[in-house]
Amino acid sequence: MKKEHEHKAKKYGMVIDLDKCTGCGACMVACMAENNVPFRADETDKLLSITWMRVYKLTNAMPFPKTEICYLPRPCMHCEGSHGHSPCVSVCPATATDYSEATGIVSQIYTRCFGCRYCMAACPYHARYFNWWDPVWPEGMEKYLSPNVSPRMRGIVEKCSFCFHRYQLAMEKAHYEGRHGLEEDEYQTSCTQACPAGAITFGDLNNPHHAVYKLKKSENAFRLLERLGTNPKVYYTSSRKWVRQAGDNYLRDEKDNVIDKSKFRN
Amino acid sequence: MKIDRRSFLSFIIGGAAGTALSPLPAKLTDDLSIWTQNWPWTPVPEDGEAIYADSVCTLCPGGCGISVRKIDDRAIKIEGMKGHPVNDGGICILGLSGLQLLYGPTRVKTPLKKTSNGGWKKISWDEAIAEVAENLGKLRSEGQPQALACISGSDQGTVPQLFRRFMTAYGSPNYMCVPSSQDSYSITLKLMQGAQASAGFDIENADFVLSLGSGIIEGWGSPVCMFKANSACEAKKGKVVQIEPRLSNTAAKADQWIPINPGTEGDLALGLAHLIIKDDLYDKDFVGNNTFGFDDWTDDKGKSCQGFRQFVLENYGPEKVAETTGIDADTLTSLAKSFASASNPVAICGRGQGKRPGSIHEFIAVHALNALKGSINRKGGVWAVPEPNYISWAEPETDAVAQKGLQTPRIDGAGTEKYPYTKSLLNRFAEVVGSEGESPVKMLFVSGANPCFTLPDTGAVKAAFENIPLVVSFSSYMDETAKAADLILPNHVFLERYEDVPPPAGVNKNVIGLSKPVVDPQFDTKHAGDAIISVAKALKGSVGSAFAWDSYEACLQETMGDKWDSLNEKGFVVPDTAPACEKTYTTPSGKFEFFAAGYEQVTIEGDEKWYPLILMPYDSMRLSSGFIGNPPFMTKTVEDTVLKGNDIVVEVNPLTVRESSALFVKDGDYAILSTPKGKATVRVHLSEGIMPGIVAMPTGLGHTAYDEYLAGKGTNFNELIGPVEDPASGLDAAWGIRAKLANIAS
Amino acid sequence: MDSALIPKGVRRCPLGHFVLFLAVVGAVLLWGVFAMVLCWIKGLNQTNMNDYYGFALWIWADLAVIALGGGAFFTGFLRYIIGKDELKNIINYAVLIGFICYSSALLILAIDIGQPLRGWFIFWHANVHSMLTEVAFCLSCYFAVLTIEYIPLILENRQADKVPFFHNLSHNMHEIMAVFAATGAFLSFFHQGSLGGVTGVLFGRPFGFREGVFIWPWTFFLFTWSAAACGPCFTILVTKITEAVTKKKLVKDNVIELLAKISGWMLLTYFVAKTIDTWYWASVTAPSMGFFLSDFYTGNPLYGWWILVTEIVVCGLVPALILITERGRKNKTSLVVAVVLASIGVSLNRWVMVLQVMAVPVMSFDNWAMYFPSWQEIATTILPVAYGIILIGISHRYLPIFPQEKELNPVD
Amino acid sequence: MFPFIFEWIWDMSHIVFMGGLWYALNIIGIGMTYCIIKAVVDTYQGKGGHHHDEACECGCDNHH
Repeated sequence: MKKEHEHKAKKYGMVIDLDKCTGCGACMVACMAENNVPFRADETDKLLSITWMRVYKLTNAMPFPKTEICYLPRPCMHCEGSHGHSPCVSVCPATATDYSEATGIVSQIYTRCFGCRYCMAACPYHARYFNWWDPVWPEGMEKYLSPNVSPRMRGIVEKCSFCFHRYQLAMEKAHYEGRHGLEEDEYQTSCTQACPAGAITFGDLNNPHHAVYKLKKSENAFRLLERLGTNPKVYYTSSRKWVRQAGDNYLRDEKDNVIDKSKFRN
Repeated sequence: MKIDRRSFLSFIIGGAAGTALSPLPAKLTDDLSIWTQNWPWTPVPEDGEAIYADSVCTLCPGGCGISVRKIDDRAIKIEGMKGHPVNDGGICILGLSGLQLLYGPTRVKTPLKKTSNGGWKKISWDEAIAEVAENLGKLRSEGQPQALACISGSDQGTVPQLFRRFMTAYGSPNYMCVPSSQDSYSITLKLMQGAQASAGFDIENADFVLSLGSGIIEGWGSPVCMFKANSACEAKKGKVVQIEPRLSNTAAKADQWIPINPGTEGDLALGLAHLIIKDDLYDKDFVGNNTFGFDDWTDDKGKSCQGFRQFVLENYGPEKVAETTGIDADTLTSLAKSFASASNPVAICGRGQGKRPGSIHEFIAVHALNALKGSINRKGGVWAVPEPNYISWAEPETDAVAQKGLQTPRIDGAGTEKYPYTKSLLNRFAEVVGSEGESPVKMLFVSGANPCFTLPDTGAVKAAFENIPLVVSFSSYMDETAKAADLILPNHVFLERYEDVPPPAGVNKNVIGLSKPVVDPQFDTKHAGDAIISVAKALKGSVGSAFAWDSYEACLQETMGDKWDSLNEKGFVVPDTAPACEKTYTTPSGKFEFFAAGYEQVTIEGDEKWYPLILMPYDSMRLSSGFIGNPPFMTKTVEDTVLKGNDIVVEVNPLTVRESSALFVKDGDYAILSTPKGKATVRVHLSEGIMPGIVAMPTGLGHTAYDEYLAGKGTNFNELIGPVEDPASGLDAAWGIRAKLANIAS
Repeated sequence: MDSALIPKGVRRCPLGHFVLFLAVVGAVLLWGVFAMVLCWIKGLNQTNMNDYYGFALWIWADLAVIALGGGAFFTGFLRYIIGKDELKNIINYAVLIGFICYSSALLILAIDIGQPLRGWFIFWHANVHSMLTEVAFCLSCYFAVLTIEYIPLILENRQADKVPFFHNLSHNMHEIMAVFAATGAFLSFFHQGSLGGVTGVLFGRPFGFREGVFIWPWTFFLFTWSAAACGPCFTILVTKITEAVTKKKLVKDNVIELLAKISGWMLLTYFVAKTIDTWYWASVTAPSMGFFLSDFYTGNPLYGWWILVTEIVVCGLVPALILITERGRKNKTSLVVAVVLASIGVSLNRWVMVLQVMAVPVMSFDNWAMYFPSWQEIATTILPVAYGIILIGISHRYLPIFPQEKELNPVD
Repeated sequence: MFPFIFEWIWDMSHIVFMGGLWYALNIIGIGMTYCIIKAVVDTYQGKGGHHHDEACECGCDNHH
């Protein structure tokens, strides 16, 4: 059984259990700390704040006391589109972002990007961020920068990479030990690892032995904006109907009926 | 050749064309683009050998194990330690940001002495220790050792105990700790169970959690442990019901959120007790065999006393409780049913992160509810976790001066007849010291605490600090208290030092951890334990001889004895003695005791006529509101409905605005928030997730110290509220304050 | 003083006046240059763009000037390929306006990208699937063509023409100009289209996304069409403004009317196509993604139904009807009204296809995002206008731009 | 842009797109080269050396 999957193309993805997510923000900081994300004195303009992982606060828009809140962590969706035709990869004029057929990860080549921001216009999830400023760390703080991820320069776009450097390190280690594939726990993203509520599960969506394989098939599973055909690799599960409905846009008459998600799935 | 204009022009044009066709422009273009990829001002982190160093995080009392990823001698990332009994790989947002504290710009890099013009002068450690010793010696020679006070962030662990020991040897009773809801719980356990213990909650194994405002996933207790317990409880289809006026994250995640009129939580507990008793749903076995005071009883003198049963049946009927709490009778009934029908229900209290103590009456009422269902010292219930006993130093010898000093009454009145069980009353500090006139405190040590930010009525606290002739701070950071100090003896930060970590707060886990140096000290700092030992030694005499250890590390090693090796190796030990299995009660009756009187609501400050609204604080995982200031990463995650630019945002129900005649604001508008204690300009966020009439303000903002990433952002809630003394314990029981919101112009 | 440079047989204002004019416009130009340098040195934090508005004023300006500069390719197409010979009397000016528009567009792009020094990666590491790559290639190629079309004009300056080599070069370029013009038209059809495609392919943005044929969304064709329709209108508008400023008639009415008539019919057919496109998008494309048309035009302070009506009816149908009727285009006022409306219309269309696309929330829990440009963005957008005015001023003064000027304004 | 740059793939999209591009570039390049060379030759043949502006003896309509 195992051998079969070793050579099959991987499709790394996530399943985030919104029932478990507490909105604590640990994933956001785990990501920033892992990926040398810079910060500035004022980060309250969220349209200028680089957060590869951003936790959105959703409400059901009901009046007090029927109000409900749900937190929704949003990494890069690593959209597959149809056959790797993800919204952003296809538009990048300089081939600075790429869809890997081997892992399903959408990469961003910082030294290639020249900052046209077309990919940002293309991404409906706002998962892409532009370096409007030079990254500056207060004196001494650059000591904690990780050598595994290069700090980005001003004027280019960056985004979540599913901690691709961790994949590379794990692969190197496996190769050194004479193995071909990776165990499920050998490659986990920083946010998955940090989540104190255990809401995030990460793995190969193509591998039936990985937890994500089963979780994504839950009847409560949905993805963001499936109807657009972006074919994202981040799944969410929620036991609450309004949350599942918030994942996409529906016309009024559709919303009243039971939504058959499979209709929008490709 | 004669150069005329034509040939000159030809030369220029030809030259330009030649250069353009040469490889030079292409090379330059390429080089320029390569330069943009390696801008010298964009740092390139150095590579090296990657290793992991394990330790324990001490940024909060959570006691989580951490694994620090290092490249050579640089710490580059903090991760949760897999297999640690408290957090098993999970980690909170503050722990993750720890390296920003280690390498951050607000660290105090050397001992500092305040100059006469308010600036700072760098001094050597020898000078600093000598200066402190000299002043201490003077005070002692004047026969006033009790004029030395000490504020410690905690009471447990070797470092606080060294400070306490110092105070004893020196001769001052005025050792004070920063209070929290754990103090209220301890008193509750003392009163009802006779136990000298802290409360631990087995949320993980509970199948019904009734939380009266406790932020289970807002950082209450040991945050990561609670997160995991909450997830585990939910995974087992356990129910969580959150009772509080605001839709906090805990409320949002709970199975049910029931808004309640704030301050009436105790009434709710008793109302539920009423319904449970009335319907005979309580645990008759437990109540019958293990409790006292449930039924009416007769005292020694033959006087008949009302029991708890009769008391609640008479006074806490559902209609009355519905009116007080604002929760309708049907909801009360179904809530009582669900609580009573669960096999392992637990009721908890202590609002938000539990950083503030509260009304003992409320705690007792809630604890009585647990007793009704027998959820005491059993799986899924409340455990009386005995205070750790691994520190067994011989009592210090005291000389005559010290003995005399120790006999003077504590300045805060804790432990007196009025408040026999209260250990310290820091909430009285500002009042006792006063802002003018002679202060009873001539010298103050502050270690592991930032009272100039975290104590209510911060303005008064700061004024009191001004009134103390010599304040010595042991802070690693230039926080508000350090800024107000006269001398700073900077401690190592947690990643640079050894320290024992007592069992975490609010958890029924008996784990002792060891925080180990992960990196070398970055600056000229000294372990606070070493600093206090050095000061003692410099004082010589009985004070010096009370500290026989060569260093803090030697002291720690000796204290831990045979546990040291395994602590050093694994980072934690789980003592063999099972936690608090003493089902015996050391109360006068030898049983769990119910109380059938009192139960008064705490009246908050302010006149409703002038202040029609109620201001309440709310805690968030993304804002560190305690001793540690928010690191930049955490501030970055703060939503713009909490902080916008430098403005704090308060939550208000749209109805509050609609019904107010003085307030006309849209979402995001400015308003003036005033309370009897102070005034602040705020922005208003209209939210349906809060009860009308309440204004909710985040805690942890409004720092005046620290760096540009924190200073000046928002308003400190503590500046708008003052302490309200709890009649039973003397501890601060204020859960809010009356307030008014008005338009800026009016 | 500069009379030796001025074409023979025409009258020009005194040099002093001209220098004063240059100084005034030059000051505006310098303001723009200052803002541009700020953006280059300090980075794009000088703008009010953000992560929701990665495309903003500048990209609009780019799209708009290229659409307005469309007069060059379409007039060239009509003159050289279709053979509308009268248009030779306005083609020079159309080329000049085109040249200004395209050079401005390239300049703005050079400011707009975050790493200008790496801008050439778009060619070197070209991703052929990206509409922007197509834009960049066609835009720069066509700019080369416009330069080639503009060079002979410069060489016809009285002094330059005296140099035999220049005279011969200019002559030879004229000889094969049709080849260049055809190449230019070919390139233009593509890049005007790909600019439309830039938004049209964004299947993550239901407001901008359009279905289409093969790899081209409908906006591809609509953009080419609208540029062909409105570009000449802008040429007419600038000609009329130049005539007003110089207080001379420069192009004969029959030439203008011919161009106006063609534009009118182009605009009318464009109006029909755009209406069909909008209807199909509103009733099929958007609903399939879960959006009602009203989702795009309500719930925000700016983008209401008015913008749709203004763009399609007021600035589309109305000028089209004016221009196709003989009375409409013969009446000076109504002609100017029509070309002004058409120019506004195409600019508004480009605004909607850039800015409104960014403003509309896509995730159900997202919000409308509004934007107002910073002064640096405004200054750098006005910069090309100042540059254009200066170039027109100089070109008009020293080059024989308008072949009919001498005949219409005989010097006594 | 060139086959020797590593992203280059010999697929339909590259052939069509780059084919079109190089076609246009070649026309522009060859056209301009032709004009310049012919102008140089013409100049050496003594054409265009006149100093009158009114009518071009080669009969071109440069001025219209």
